[in-house]
Amino acid sequence: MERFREALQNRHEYARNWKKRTGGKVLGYYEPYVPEEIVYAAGILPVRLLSQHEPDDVTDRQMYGNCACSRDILNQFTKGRYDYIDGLINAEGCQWMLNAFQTTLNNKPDLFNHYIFVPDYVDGRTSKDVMRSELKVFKKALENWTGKPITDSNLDRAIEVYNTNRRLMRQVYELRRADNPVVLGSEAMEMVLASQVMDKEEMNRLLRDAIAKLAERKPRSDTGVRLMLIGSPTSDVALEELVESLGANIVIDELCTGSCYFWNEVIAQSDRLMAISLRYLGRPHCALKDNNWRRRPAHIYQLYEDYQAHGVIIAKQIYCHPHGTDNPLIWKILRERNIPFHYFERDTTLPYEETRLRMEAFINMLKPELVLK
Amino acid sequence: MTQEYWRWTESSWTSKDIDWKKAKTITAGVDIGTNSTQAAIMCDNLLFGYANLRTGPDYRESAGAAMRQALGKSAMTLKDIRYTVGTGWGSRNVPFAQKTVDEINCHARGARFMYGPAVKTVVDLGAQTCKAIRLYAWDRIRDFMINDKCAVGMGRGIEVMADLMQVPIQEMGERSLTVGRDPEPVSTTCYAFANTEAIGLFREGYQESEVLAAYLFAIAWRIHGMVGRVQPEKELAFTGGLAKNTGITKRLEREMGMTALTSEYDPQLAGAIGAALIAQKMVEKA
Amino acid sequence: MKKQRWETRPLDVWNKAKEMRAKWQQSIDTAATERVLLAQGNVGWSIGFPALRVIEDNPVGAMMANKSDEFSRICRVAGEVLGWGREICGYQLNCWGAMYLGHQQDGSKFPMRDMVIPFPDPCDQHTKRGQAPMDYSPIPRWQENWPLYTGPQDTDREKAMIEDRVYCTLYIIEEIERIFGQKFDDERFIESVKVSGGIHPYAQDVSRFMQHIPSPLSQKDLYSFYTLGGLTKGDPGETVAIWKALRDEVEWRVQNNIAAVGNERYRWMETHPPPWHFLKYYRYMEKYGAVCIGSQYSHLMAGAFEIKEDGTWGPREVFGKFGKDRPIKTREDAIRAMIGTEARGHRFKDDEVIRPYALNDFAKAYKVNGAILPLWRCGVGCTVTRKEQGLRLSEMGVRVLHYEGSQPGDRTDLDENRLLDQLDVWMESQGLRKLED
Amino acid sequence: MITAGIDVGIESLKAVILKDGKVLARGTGLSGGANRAKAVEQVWSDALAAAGLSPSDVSRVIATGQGKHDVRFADDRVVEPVADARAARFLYPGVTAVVDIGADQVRLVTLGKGDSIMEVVMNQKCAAGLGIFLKSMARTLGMTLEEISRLPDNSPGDAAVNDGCSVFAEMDALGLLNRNTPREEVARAIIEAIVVRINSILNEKIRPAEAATVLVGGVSRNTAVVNALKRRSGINFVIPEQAEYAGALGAALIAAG
Repeated sequence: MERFREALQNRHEYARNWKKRTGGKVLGYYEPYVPEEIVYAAGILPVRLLSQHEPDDVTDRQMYGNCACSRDILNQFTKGRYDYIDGLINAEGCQWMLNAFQTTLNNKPDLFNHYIFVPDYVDGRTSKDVMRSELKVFKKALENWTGKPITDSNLDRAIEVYNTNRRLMRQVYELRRADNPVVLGSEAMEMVLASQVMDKEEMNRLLRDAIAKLAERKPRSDTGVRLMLIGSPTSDVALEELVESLGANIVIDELCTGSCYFWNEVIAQSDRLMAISLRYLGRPHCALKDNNWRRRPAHIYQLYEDYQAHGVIIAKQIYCHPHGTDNPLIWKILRERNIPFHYFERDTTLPYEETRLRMEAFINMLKPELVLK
Repeated sequence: MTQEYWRWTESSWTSKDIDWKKAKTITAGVDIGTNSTQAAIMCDNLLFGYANLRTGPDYRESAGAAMRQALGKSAMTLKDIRYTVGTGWGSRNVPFAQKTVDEINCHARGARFMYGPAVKTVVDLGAQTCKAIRLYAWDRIRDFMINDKCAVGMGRGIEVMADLMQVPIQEMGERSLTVGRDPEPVSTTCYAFANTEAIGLFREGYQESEVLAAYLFAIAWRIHGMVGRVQPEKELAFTGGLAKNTGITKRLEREMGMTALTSEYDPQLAGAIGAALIAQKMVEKA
Repeated sequence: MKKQRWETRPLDVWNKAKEMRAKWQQSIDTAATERVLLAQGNVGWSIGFPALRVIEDNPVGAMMANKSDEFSRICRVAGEVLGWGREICGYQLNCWGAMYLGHQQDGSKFPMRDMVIPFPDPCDQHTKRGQAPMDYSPIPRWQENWPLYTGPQDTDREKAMIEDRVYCTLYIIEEIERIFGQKFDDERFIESVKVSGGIHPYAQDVSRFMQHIPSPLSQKDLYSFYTLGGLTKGDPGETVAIWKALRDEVEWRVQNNIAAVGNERYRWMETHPPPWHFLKYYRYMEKYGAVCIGSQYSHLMAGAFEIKEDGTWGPREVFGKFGKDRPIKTREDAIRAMIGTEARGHRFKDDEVIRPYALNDFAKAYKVNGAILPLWRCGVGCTVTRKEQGLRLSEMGVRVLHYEGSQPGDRTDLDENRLLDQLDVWMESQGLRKLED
Repeated sequence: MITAGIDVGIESLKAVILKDGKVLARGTGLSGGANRAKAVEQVWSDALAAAGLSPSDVSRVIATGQGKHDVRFADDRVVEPVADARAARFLYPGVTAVVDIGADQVRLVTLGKGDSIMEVVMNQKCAAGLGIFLKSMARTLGMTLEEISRLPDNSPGDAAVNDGCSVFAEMDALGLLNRNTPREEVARAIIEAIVVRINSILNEKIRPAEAATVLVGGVSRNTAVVNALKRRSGINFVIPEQAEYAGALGAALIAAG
């Protein structure tokens, strides 16, 4: 477990070492719709750009009103934390991230960069075709950049590695359905986050023996209140650890940086690019792409049922408009189904005392007998 | 030094008629807020003494001071208190407490004690956070909301405003109510915005009362939006320091279309009293 | 105050424009009683359906903000209690707040939408827009794709995107026919596309005329016209006619040096909408003899412009070759043609969204001395890259002022007196004092 | 010729009476909310008394500051940055930029050739009220502003607080108190948060190499804040005597023509 935490906390060092070790290139990406398989097939390490909590006195120059994530990513670039990144990819998602992408490029114009258009009409009849053509363009761009072609066997291997990773993560999450899970919410979340900044093959090795070790582990005597976490992407497990310290456990999440990242696999077909585009269009929608058929509420409810949660925490980044816009529907659905939830906003820092107050109260609300315990 | 307009009056009281030696169980609750600290001592669910002081930089010290004042001149000592519960922002800094409980629970119970068991909606108007609590008919919390991030610190904002306006904080509410019709509120997002925007209104030739009205209406409106999220129902009770500011409560009542219950207790005590009541339950349980 | 340098006089066509906007507003309110479908959104082909009217929430929200601070405030909270935070676009908060309340400001019933066809748009909040009515009452929704990409131009890519949009649109039209059993009238649609193609030349002329010193129009005037044929749809013939009339009058004003601001001595530009409840800051700037020559946003109907090799300010051809120039016979041709023109609109928008240099050409072409770039906390599309653009403008010697607010339709965070102070500071620090007070 | 400048801030009033570039007298007081006009008159008569003058002796009075409209008897009004710039040029002819940190606003004025102003940058709303914030936190910590000013400048350890805005910072700072962090430590964390906000404004325009930056305004009196700001921004500010009177001084100089 510690190894995942290490990789996550020292992700910059990890990537630098990876470069030294393999002499390969590193691409940073902003959005969960970036087809990592293609990047990986080109022998490049795709790294998800995550925010951290460093005082930010540089981004006001170029940004206004951005969410803390996009802001801090630019902050880190400006301060050279990401000096090992050789290029940037953005697949159309949230506009703040598009902004971070563009603004970073204005500072560092010589970085390789590519923008992938992802249909807003995700379920549209013609969307998969335009997505595929975008992937084709992207593939070509990568080939021109690295100077070597991406063969079908490259793609097959990459797809295999990624599917394996997804399967393993599903295994970990499956453990959390137990009445007393052997794996804590914070640990599981660290695994997902780590797998977004690590080389997937190495990650899979680590995951395999982590899962083996988990099999021997004794579950906590009492999991306490089972919580579900939904809302804006996160880059750390502060919240998970907080609720665990209060005698509760987050058993399932519906975050772009969490379960949604690995939930569905690429279904193989001879047209690899089509297979990949279908995978990404078919992934659990992020709040922004959940446009016409509204899959999110159903997905959230199913997870809630499957993992027998007692209540839902909605943690939204300030100025995260996709989730802000989705709130009324999510609230409506949860209320209709009589699912208790607590909504709150987070920012660069997660104000410990205030959040503790909220979580304590919410947990006690879900399990009043705890008050007199 | 000039007058300290922001300073609100601290208070304490100890019962003379209750013979605490006869009491079966004596319990206490301490509520350390970011701005004020309350202690409440109860003998068999009767309020024996309380104190309401400004929180100092050392929370432990504040808790002790509040407790000392609540004990007052009575011969009671900490040893006589069977069980103490700490709550509030600094709940973990009550050295003599056996247990800490979250504010929401304490305020809910306190409110039902102070305003009667009919209370369905509790709005706690604190210095740092505002909370809306919705109760079932029986003692269980149905839903609660705490203000958005950008709305923190309204109470402290009002202290700052008292300074800038040079209006004693206790008089603010009354003075603001002297206007005929409320002007549009100033920025309802953040108290820092609201303060400067309100002061700026003088440029438009606003009177003091109008500026105060625009400012307090903004805060009331802000809270109104938050309270709406828990689907408030009668009976309504206001607790916390700002509950003493009629400029806010009257407007909030108007917007919510409800009249709040009244109580002979100091609304700031809700948390501490609730904590003491929980302490009582703990004793009974043992 | 001292004598004006140039003559000023109100626009003659202004009343006509007002009348047309009123008529449009009327047509929305009466849609239900006339047994006409009402769609949330804004698509050029809606006219093909005999009994379908489209409306975006932008104009509704803007109008509400402009009409009543109190009512829009109440509407915003109506949305807030259901879960919306304050970072949501004020247009939506106003418009859908009224939906939640069930009535409009005058107490009349809120016109519920029958379907949602969001105008594909770079702004995220637009993209997710129209979900409120769909979440509130079950109605179908079709989100057209909004193709956008950065980096070098790539014709293959653009072709694929256009094809996608064409088939998307065809598909949606079929779906509407299927679900609502309303026949799509190809002749009517094709005709309207041919006609409304005619708006652009006039609109482009109007834009060009505003390069003249003194400027014949100011931003305030533009705002009376720029939605005609776009957000506010009327009879195509009538719309083209008024644009022609406007064009002719403005040409005449230029020839006779009729000015928007009599003492014009300072020209400034904007980006994106103003605070609709506080338009008086234009008047305040006029006290300094400063005229606002508009923004790319208010020059919307002219489409995208660029500075040509010969230094003239001319329309930019983007996406055009994929449809605009071929003869319009079938529904598909018409859609291609429409997208050809629309896409240029998109193109300028995507410029504004992702290209920090977007404003520099505009500034050069209109000889502006300064630019006021509002920072809207709650409208991502209204704010994103605004600061970058400010930096680029000051690099070319244009003085930049940023002021802050929630969103054009939301007065919450706009400190009006602070804004006026900022304007004073901005002007006086450039050595200009008020000419009148 | 005798002239005067009056600076009406959101929190405090400043008056300067000037004779041929020599300051005859200064006056100050609280801004007084609704009674600002009265407060101005009080400060004005104090200053006159201190200079032993009667109003008629003063040939020109110019008002500045957010409440400049409340100086009924002013002959003219100028905006704050213009006054600041004038004062800074008077005190340090070679100056290239002025930073004014007051109770409510942070203002950066970059100076061009002659007496032109290149650019004025005001704090964003989320960075408003830093001076007020410092004061109210001092109150919470039970420290005087002097005590805070005397804090040694070693950057805080893990006691980092949110840089989003002073209100968020306040919340984090109060959290520190809850963990029994010594109040000096908390104060430093607060100062750091303030300095981050200020620096993000300076960052936009000043290159530390251009050393000739003058720092004025109430907060410039707070050594601890200034040291922290110097460290973070790398700018070596010059701070004039009576820096909080800069606005009023500038106005008086402009009045003298």
